[in-house]
Amino acid sequence: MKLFEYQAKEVFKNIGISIPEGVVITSISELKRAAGKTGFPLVLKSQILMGGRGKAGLIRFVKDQVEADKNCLELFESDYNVNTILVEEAVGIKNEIYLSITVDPVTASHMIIACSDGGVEIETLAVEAPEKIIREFVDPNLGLMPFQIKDIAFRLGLEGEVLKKISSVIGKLYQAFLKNDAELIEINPLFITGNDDVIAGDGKLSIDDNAEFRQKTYEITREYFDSDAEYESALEGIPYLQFDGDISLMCAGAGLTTTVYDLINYEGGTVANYLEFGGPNYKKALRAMELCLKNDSKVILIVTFGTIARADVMAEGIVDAINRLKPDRPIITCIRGTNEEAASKILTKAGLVPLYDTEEAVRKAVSVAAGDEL
Amino acid sequence: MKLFEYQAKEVFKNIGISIPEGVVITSISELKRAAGKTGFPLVLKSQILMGGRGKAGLIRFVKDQVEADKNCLELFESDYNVNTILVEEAVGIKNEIYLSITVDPVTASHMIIACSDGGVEIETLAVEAPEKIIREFVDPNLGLMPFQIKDIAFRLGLEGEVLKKISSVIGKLYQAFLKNDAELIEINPLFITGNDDVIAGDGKLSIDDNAEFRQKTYEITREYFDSDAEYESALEGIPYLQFDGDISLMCAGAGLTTTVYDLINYEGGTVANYLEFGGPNYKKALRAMELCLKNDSKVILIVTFGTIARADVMAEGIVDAINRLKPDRPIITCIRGTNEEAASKILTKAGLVPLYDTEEAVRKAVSVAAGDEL
Amino acid sequence: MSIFIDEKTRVLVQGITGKEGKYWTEHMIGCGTTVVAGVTPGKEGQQIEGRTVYHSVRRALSKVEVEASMLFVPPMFTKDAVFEALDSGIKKIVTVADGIPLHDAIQIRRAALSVGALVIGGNTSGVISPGKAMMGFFPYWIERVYKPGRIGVMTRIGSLTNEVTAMIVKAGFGVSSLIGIGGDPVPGTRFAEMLPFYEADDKTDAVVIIGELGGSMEEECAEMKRDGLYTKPLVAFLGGRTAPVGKRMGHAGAIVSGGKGTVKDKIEAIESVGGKVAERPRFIGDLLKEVLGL
Amino acid sequence: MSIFIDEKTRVLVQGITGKEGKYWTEHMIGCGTTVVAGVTPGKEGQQIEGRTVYHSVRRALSKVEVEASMLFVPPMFTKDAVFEALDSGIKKIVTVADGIPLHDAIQIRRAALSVGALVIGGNTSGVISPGKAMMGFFPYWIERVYKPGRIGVMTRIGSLTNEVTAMIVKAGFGVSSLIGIGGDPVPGTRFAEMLPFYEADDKTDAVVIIGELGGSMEEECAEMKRDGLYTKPLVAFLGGRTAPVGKRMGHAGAIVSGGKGTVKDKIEAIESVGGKVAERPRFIGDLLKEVLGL
Repeated sequence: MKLFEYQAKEVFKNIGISIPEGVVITSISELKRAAGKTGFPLVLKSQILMGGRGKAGLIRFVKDQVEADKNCLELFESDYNVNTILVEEAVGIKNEIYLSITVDPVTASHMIIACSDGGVEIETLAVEAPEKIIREFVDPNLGLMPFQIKDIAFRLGLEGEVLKKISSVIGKLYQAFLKNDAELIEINPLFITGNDDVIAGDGKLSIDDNAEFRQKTYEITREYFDSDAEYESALEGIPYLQFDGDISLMCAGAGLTTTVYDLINYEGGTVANYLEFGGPNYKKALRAMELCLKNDSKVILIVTFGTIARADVMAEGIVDAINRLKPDRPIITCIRGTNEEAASKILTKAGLVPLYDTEEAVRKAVSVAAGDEL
Repeated sequence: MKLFEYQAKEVFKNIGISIPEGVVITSISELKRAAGKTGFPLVLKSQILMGGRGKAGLIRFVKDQVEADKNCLELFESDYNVNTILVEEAVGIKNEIYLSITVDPVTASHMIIACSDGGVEIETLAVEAPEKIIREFVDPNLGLMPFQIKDIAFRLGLEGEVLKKISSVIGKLYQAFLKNDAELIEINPLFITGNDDVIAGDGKLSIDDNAEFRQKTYEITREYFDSDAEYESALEGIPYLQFDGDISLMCAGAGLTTTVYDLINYEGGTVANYLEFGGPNYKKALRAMELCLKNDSKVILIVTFGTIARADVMAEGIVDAINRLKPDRPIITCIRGTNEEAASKILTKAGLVPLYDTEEAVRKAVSVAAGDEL
Repeated sequence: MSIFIDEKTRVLVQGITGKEGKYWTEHMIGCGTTVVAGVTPGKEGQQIEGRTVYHSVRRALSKVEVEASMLFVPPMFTKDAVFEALDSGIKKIVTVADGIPLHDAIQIRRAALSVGALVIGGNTSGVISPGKAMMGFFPYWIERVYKPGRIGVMTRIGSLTNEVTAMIVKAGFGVSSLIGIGGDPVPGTRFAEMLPFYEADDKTDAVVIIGELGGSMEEECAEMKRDGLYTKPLVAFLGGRTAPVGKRMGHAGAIVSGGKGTVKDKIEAIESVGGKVAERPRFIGDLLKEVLGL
Repeated sequence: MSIFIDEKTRVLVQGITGKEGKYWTEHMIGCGTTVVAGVTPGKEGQQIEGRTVYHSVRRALSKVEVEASMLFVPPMFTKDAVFEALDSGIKKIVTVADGIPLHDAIQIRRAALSVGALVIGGNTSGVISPGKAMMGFFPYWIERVYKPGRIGVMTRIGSLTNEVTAMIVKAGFGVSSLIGIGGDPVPGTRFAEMLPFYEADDKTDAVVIIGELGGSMEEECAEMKRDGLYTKPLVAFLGGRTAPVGKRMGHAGAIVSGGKGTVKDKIEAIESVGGKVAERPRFIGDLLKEVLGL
């Protein structure tokens, strides 16, 4: 689960990493009080999960109340689904550092990444100045050792008070990484102020969903998602991505769904939604079809090739869903795997024409979406 | 630093290991109130660090207030320097387990020791029933894994609720072992009650002195020591053991002091005190001699063979101490090592007759203690 | 010779008394696997499919010889179960658990590396040497998918495995050994680490890898080939060629990050060392014929 | 050949700018040791005894070749410094720190074992090959103690080392290589682990170990001899024969626990494999003559 900036900063603050004075607001009526706390100039930071907020104009520096009101309104009314704004003091910056921690699957290490060119996205840095990127690998059984922290700090070219403070931030960020079962924790930029104070200018924290059982759980709200459908399916636990094409995918298994997505694109078709009802969800055909029907898609394409996700159970679920939901668009099935013969009978009996070859099913869906008959 | 039973139990309680209802008292006037909390029957447990308290009659089970008063008084007035008594409820016991954690220097592991015959000292068990002793080695970098806990519990022959509860105790005891930088943490016996409750019947916790900087510090009080002299020298940071022979040792280096101790015994002499003023204490000749002079010893034997502990500095300190303290007994020196020539001159100038062979010095000390002339 | 497992490999099943454990133990035996015992704490003495259940791996190993362990253990207990198997010196471990915490997975792989063990998974269907033995849950009874043969298969993607393997069989080939590396971001063992076994296997003529966007496992295979550590033909099918950047489409491991791990990168890496990449599952057969000179 | 260090061994000094570091670096150089650089975080660019100081071990090793590292680092930072040296692949480390926390010491030894490094100490004077080189703080200038020769010495007890070595020299022998294992309960390296080096050393005719009550290091040496892994003569001096049981006389390592580790046990173990134990330091010379047939 990806946290919003303000949530990540709360984690930073709790572990002793300085953050700018800031107030979270969800309506313009709260702005004045917030500004009273931060003073002017201040920064209005839209709390959405999309990257590149600066470029998209979703972060605004304002000098006074008039500017603040105007910009705040613009942000709340933008197309980006901005429901929350972090109102922050504008920090006087001397320097910016990039700092993050993630895992390295190859060496089975925690990996700290640092760069003296903060404020730039790491993807950009990786392309433009790979030699400036510092990587430090940490044995998860030993944890981050002080000598490694010092080495990172020296490689960043730091010294004196700033070296000490950033060393402390690195240590604390690592603690936060562990404590939160983080996939990624990032401070970019980490500000160094004129007074050599070290303050987290931004914050990213992505918590491993698999570790939810031992982590603080954040309530899943609409704000985390780009669309209502994605929000709704997340509540259901069904992986779902919204697109705006013609074909609703209702497939079992992430890899197979991705491949069907590819094949549709190869055939010149367009995808309305990616929906994966495999694994623990294979009995949720009804709910899956409901989600697909919310789209303006022209056809629903069902592809599975399951083992535990039994073909006959899925076929029954699909037939049941059709009976209940009476879908207004054609349905193409390509159901294989354990008990595929039984599945075939169930589908045929229900009046469907089951297919058994993925590509054939894809071609059919693309042609139907283009207006051909089923 | 070895903790008293009641302190160890406080640690257990804080980490969630059950302990009997108990009250610590330091005078008989507190007994009635304590008994009000525990009820009768109760146990009076003398809080001293010596092992074998049961055999020495320092733990008393009493049925009523009359018995309690009588026994409590006896304990406070015993020869064992009992200043504190733990008044505890008497727990109804079905079974007793031995459980401890220490380190294994050979494999560089934490070592959990368990035995289904609790209540017996592990040294006795090791001799009498070594096959019953369960040892589990823990990689300090990985920590104690659940499967290891389960395995210990199964090897103890446990099942059901008791298995779960003791597993939990093992896990918590390991946490306490780590958190307290323990050299040894022990619950012996660990009670299993008629209701299958699991309660620490006794507690030992020895905290690594070298880790004091990162540990809660317990105030050093007289109660931790067998004698005033040992207490006083501990406050000074000078290793000291009280004996009751004729020769005060004032040597530098633990191993050398121990060897001088052996040599005195070989020669038929007796040691008044073991005192080691080497290492960081090598400039503390004055204080060391003061401590030696508190004994009824007949001679002070000074043996050193130092490197960093410079012979000349020690010689100067000794001469200074003699001038100030004007000792009433002969002093024999065998000072060697870095700058030994200078040391020799300093001692000779002060009227001493420096020796250079340890055995010769020991023989001299023994003969002087026996009444011969210096 | 087979990779990882054959009909003689003595397999322990951890978590044998659970619903999944029971069900798939039966199928593993049905497939030819030599299951010798099971483990479930607290269930010692029970019998599952005629195999004795023990409290712990150590207790099982004090009674029977074991070469490999199959874990049907929930994700949150998987780390402990893997370490328990490693503790007893078992060097081949398969875990099908879907949902192992990332930080556990890192420690599992670290431990496997440090003792030279192969931990396959999690989030995998396991391993199968068709016609001989299986650890995990493969629908080996679907003959048009799991036909024995001379093509080695490695996959990151459970749901695509049946699809692609069916195409290999349809083209007239069969499978020698199939290793499901698993779809997690940090699998216990990586493609490249299995390649030397296929290289040495006289029953394998070529290897097909089933990969997808994200990570660097396919690139590592290309490196092995470039360095001459793997010399047999290499064919790949890769999902997610047209996947939108930055979206997490399915597996947590399948996300392009830091500009790395696009399918385009992977194709270039594989083709640059003479490997072939099939645009569609259907093309796998033709590519195999091409590289094998058939 | 010498054990651990000779005049060609390239030595790094961690903590070189501290008072002790400076002082003993000078003496190490004076003794013949090839000190090539120093490390103190934040002091890069300084010169100590003509050697350049670096911020970190990695930075030093990017400039100079290093074979061994000498640590003059306070006990509470020793674990970090040892791990820093190990991280750079240094396989010989000496730490003189007195007061390393027990739980740190366990991790230090564990790390050393896992990469096959020799960490000598803490709580030791270090190692010396008289006449060639020294790491630590030995008063090599006292010739009646540190005379070169053909007797290997290993010691757990700093303060007794001068005493016993003087007796070896007095008897007409000299020292080939002396390793101060250190007096802590968990030293980084144990006696028995050094014996194979003495066994292989053509400059060593016999080994003297200086031990004391507590622990099992002397018994482990006896085992090595029994198992034929060490075949040269073995002579021991052991302190604490008459020490009262249960009292901690000096070193934390020197306490009899669980009925094990008495000097009596140790003597029996050593003598049972043909080793000799000197009751007094003075007897060492005669025993050496006896075992060497002189």
